Amino acid sequence: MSEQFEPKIVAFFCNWCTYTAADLAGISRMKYAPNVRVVRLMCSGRVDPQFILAAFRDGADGVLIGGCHPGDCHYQEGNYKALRRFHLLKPVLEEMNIEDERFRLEWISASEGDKVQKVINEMVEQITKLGPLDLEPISTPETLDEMLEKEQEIAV
Amino acid sequence: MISLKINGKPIQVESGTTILQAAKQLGFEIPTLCYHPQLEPYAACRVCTVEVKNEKGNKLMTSCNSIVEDGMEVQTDSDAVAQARKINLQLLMAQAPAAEIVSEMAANYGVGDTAFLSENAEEKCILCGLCVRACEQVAGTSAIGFANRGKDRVVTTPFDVQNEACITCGSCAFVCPTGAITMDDPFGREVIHDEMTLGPDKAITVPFMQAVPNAPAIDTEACIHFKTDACGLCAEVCEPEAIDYSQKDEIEEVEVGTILLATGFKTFDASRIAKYGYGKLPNVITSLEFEKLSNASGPTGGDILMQDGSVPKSVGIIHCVGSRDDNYNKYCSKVCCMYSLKIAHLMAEKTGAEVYNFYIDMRTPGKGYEEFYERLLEEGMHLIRGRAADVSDWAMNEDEEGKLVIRAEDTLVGAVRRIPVDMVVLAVGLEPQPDAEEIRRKFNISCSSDGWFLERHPKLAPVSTFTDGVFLAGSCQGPKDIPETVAQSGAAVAEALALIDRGYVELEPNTAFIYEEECSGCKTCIPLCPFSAISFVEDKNVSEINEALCKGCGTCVAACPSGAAQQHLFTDEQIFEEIKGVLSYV
Amino acid sequence: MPKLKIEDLQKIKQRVQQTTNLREGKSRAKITVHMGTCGIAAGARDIMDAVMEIIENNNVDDVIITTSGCAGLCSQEPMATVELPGQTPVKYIDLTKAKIAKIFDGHVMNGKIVADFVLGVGSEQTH
Amino acid sequence: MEQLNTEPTKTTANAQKPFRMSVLVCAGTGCVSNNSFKVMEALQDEIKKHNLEKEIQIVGTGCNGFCAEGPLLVVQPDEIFYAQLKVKDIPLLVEEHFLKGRPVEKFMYTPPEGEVAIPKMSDIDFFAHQRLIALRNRGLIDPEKIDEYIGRDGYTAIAKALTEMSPAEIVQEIVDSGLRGRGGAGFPSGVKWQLCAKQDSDTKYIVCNADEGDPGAFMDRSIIESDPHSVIEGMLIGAFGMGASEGFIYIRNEYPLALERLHVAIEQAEKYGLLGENILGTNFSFKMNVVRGAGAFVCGEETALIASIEGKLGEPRPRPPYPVESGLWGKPTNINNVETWANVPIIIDRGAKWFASIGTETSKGTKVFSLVGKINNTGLLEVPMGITLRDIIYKIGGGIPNGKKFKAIQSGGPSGGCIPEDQLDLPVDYESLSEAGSMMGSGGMVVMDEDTCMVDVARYFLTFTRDESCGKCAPCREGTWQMHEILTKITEGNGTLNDLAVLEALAEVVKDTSLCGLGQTAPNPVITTLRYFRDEYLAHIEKKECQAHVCRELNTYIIHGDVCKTDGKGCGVCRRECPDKAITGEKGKAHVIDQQLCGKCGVCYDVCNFNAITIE
Repeated sequence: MSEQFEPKIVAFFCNWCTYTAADLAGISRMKYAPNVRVVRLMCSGRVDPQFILAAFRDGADGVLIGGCHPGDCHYQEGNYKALRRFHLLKPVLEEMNIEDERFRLEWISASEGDKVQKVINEMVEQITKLGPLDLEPISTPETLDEMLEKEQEIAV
Repeated sequence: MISLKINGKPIQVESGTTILQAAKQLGFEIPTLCYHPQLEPYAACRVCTVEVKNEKGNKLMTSCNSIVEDGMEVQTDSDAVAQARKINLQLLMAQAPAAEIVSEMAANYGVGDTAFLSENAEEKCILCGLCVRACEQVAGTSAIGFANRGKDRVVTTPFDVQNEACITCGSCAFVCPTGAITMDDPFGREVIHDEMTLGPDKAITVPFMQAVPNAPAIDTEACIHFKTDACGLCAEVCEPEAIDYSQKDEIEEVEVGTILLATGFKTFDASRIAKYGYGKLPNVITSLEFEKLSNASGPTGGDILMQDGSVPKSVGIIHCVGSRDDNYNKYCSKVCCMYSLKIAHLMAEKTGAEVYNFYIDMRTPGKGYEEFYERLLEEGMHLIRGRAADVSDWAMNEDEEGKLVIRAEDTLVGAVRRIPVDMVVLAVGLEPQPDAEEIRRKFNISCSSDGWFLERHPKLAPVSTFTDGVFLAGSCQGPKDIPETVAQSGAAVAEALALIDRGYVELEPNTAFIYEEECSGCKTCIPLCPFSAISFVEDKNVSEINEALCKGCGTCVAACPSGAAQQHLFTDEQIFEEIKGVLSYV
Repeated sequence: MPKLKIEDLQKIKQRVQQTTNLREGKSRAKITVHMGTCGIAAGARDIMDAVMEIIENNNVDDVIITTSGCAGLCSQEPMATVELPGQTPVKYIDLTKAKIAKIFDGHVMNGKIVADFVLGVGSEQTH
Repeated sequence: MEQLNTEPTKTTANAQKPFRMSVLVCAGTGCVSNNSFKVMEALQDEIKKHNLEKEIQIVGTGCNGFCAEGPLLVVQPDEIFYAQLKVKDIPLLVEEHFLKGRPVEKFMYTPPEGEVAIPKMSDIDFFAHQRLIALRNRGLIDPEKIDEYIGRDGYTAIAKALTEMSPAEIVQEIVDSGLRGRGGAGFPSGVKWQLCAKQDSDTKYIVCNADEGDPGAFMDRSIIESDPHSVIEGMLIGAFGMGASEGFIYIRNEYPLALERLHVAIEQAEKYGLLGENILGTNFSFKMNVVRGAGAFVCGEETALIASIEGKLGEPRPRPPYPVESGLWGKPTNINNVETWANVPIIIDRGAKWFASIGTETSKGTKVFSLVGKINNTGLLEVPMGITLRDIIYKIGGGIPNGKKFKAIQSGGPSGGCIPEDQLDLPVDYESLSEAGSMMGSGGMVVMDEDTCMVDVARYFLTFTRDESCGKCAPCREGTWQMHEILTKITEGNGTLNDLAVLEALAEVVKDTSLCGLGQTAPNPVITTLRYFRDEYLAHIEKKECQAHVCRELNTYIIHGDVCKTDGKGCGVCRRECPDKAITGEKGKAHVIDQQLCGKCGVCYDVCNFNAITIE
């Protein structure tokens, strides 16, 4: 790698709090690392675990979810669901030895522009240290018949 | 009906009426001292004695308690009555020389000074028993009573010890004709109706002249009836019988389309800054209390008076109390400078006192504000640029004796100055209401870091909030003065009317929906929806989303195992593609 | 204690009648036993007890017994005078328990003077 | 209190053997304070010594009346009256009279001027002119034995009332009797009973006013001490007549002996079923309570008494409503004095016509008086209404001691007036006494002789009413105090004619505008002394002189040199005793008083036994 390693981070920001905070950071001319690519969703509850896996699969070095503080959610409980899914997903990622720092969930309210800046810079710095995420190439997905054949060999 | 003659004039009255009441109906004035229409007659002072002729012959009787009888002939001013009244008044004057009401009453009976010996020149109490009866019959607590006999008779509490039964309602002080009972509370308990506190002076008041609705209301905290179930005088005297003690606060549920939050602000609690001495030093008041003083319908009728009732000769006004201060509120409360100038002007105009303003930056941001400031400078107002350090009553030399001394560093002169003044007005800043947090959660809107309600967008939607249909107006959204508040209120109302007038509600474009054929009826999504927009169709054994209720958060979509549930504008495919897209560039 | 009926009042009055009469001086007869020193020596004391006993036995409540000094005739002691209201007192002499009993029911109860024990009738002149 | 047996007893073994002699010893408070209890003990011992205890009965009765001669006893049936007995006299008395039947002349009563002792009680002047109705049982029964009261026809009146008379008849009987309140005002009791009977209320109360606050009055005390049951029976009759079911006896706490005997009487009456549930087997029930007064004179006034029983501050309240309409706890309450109640049983027994035959046209029956002051026969007497004051003082009272001249008699306690010599032929009844400016009052009569200063008497009574005023209404609270100050000024010689005018005006106003009886009658002593003894006031003011030499500041003490030198031989006793060292002189020589130094304390006058010192 000729120049310095630049990690790619996918961030899922909820429209009402974290996305607005990011906007506020922008308005307030706060500098934070460009590595983050933001996907706006209506609520952190919309973040499907598959999106996280898809992001890592498609080359993301880190994933960040940003939601409203508990109790602040525009839809009342969306962030609580996100928190549950986050804790359920963590062990799965560890199975795939994806380091802990690469996947974070942060509560950022609309006025915490500075927090967006802090979290992003911190995450980028940590992941840069960790280096790129190299997942072994997964074999192409077996067709149904190949799976059945394998089953028989074991059974015999 | 009973018929009798008073001073020769015939009159017919109900049976059971007293001679005093009958005389009053005829307009004959009979002096009384121990009588009060709301209390049982006690007939102790004997000043209301009249001469009554009936079949038993002439007799002197007290009119306050004697019931009229048929054929009675009453003389309210015969010479026997006059003589009796003169001697009795002289006796009372001898007993209580300091009771002006007695000497005045004696004067208009041609009695100069008393022919009798008096022992204690300061004595005011004439033992009329009004206070004892008021305490028993009105306040219902009987905390005080008579003790001892003859000349040693006194009004006191049992064993002369402070009586816990006393609820400091002040009825005794209120009804005492000679001012022998005053209302100070040596035990530091809250005195409900102390004259000089700026609290309400009665349990039933119109809060202030311009109150809407402009009708008296009962303050159940202060009203004796709610404490001891006694009194009830207001109901007694209210002719239209409009008073109903059983009314309770009612909670009404109102279905509305839009809500406009205008919950206003609270002034900064000046006692939090100990060194300004608010609540400890006399004559240190907040700007709001100054407003009450200068208000014509306030306790002092508009005169600016100090606690001892005299007019201040010099006044210090301290700006930014609790604002632009790292220990309290960082923000500037925007309005204090202008109202402090108004106070300074009013103070100078009403009392002619020397006025000193302690400011950091004189902020006169409105139309005509700067010109007003210029005018005040010409009127000779003293301006000291420097935040006031403290206010104390510690005098370093004679002319500071008995005064409040404001210590401040005058940054223009570059020296610390000590200004002795009679009265200090603290220009307290504005703060969100203490219950802002609770209101915010109830209406599902968010707050800025310093607690003011957060508008949807500072420029694009300043009067609406993240929740559709909830709008903001006034200083609950941030400190502002009256012109700005009025303007903003107009805007907020316009927004609300626009929504109402439209007649329809724009739904969120990004609501969720379910592909019936994909849905396996596993019902995972149903409990997830806080707005209960998802219902289960029994016969089709599938879930269904009511688009009008769905707010479009997408939580159900993320949870749907079979991907049957999707969200307009945020379908899974779209997001997967978006993820690929964001990762495609370097 | 049984609650009184109206008739009981009368019974109680009966019972204390003797004391009341004694105190009010109301009586049917008055017996005076002469108890001078010689009288006592001659046995006036026993006569007094005898009379008391007779009164008790006959349940008589309106006869008064008093004592008085020596009547002067020591030789005839013990002596007693019986006096009915409105009649002259009669002196009896040389009394014994039996004699006094006879005198009691003869003179006191039936108003007949028992002649054979009588000394004289009337009382001495006092100054 | 031995077990009371009610069954008629034949002469069973333990039965009470009939006594032959009753020794009735006066055990009223007066004599008790003269240790008559010790006299009784001595009697008991002596009788035991001569083992006469089975024949002779020692009885402690209530007040016999002749207090001046206490401790005293009456021997019945011979009716011999012994007076001023000492414990050491008893052995001789018992042996001589009780044993040997020879009355002892030495201990008998000899009237002041007379020399010859009077053995028989009924021959003594003090008793002869009296007529006992309210005091019918005094000295004849042991107050602590109900049987003796029944023995003298006790409780026959209530029996008659309960069985033969209707309540209305009872009330009518009292009306016809003309009985008037003995408490002082003389309100016709019958009318009061009718008013109370008329009220229809399920609860009514009967009250006996035994507060008797007048100083020098002890009629009610003696009645309760000698014959408590007469009061109880009177109240029972009243209660039945008026339809009351509960009664209160409000008695002064300062009467311990009367209180104790009252409790004993009530207990015995309750045991006999004469109090409590269905009395004498009828369906009439009556509960009796005793309430002790806390010593306030004002609580003798009806409404103050009611307030006191209710536990409130003893202060009167305006009338109407009168207590018969709304008294104790708002219920109809009939209040009568002890003596009034004591008269009731005998009126029912003997009938109204008999009672109305006694006394004058408007004041029926008798009145008990306590005769005190400068009088020989101090004591308690009951006389028919209409008797003249002169008879009371001279015939019954035995005249003025030490040959002094009569000056005035004060009737009606502190609220009464002083009546001079020339009014003595006044018949004693309600109307004539009030015309004379005094009042019947409860019956206290204080006799004053020439050594009494009338201004000082007025001042003394004002001190009393001033301290006893409840302080509620201004004229009485302040008026009595101011009148007392003026009178003190006069007695100290600083009075002016203006003071006198102010005093008179004030007295009239206090009398006319005070709320209750206390204030209305407090000025009476001043008004009557001014009316009859105005010259004494003027002497005090103008000549700065007090004829009776009572007001010390006005006295000048002078030593007559010759008498001091010759008789007293200049003994110098006065010189030593004089606190102001105002007397100079050597032994054997005449002494002189320096008028400037003399503090007018009067010690020298008292100590000089050669009466060399006189008061000008």
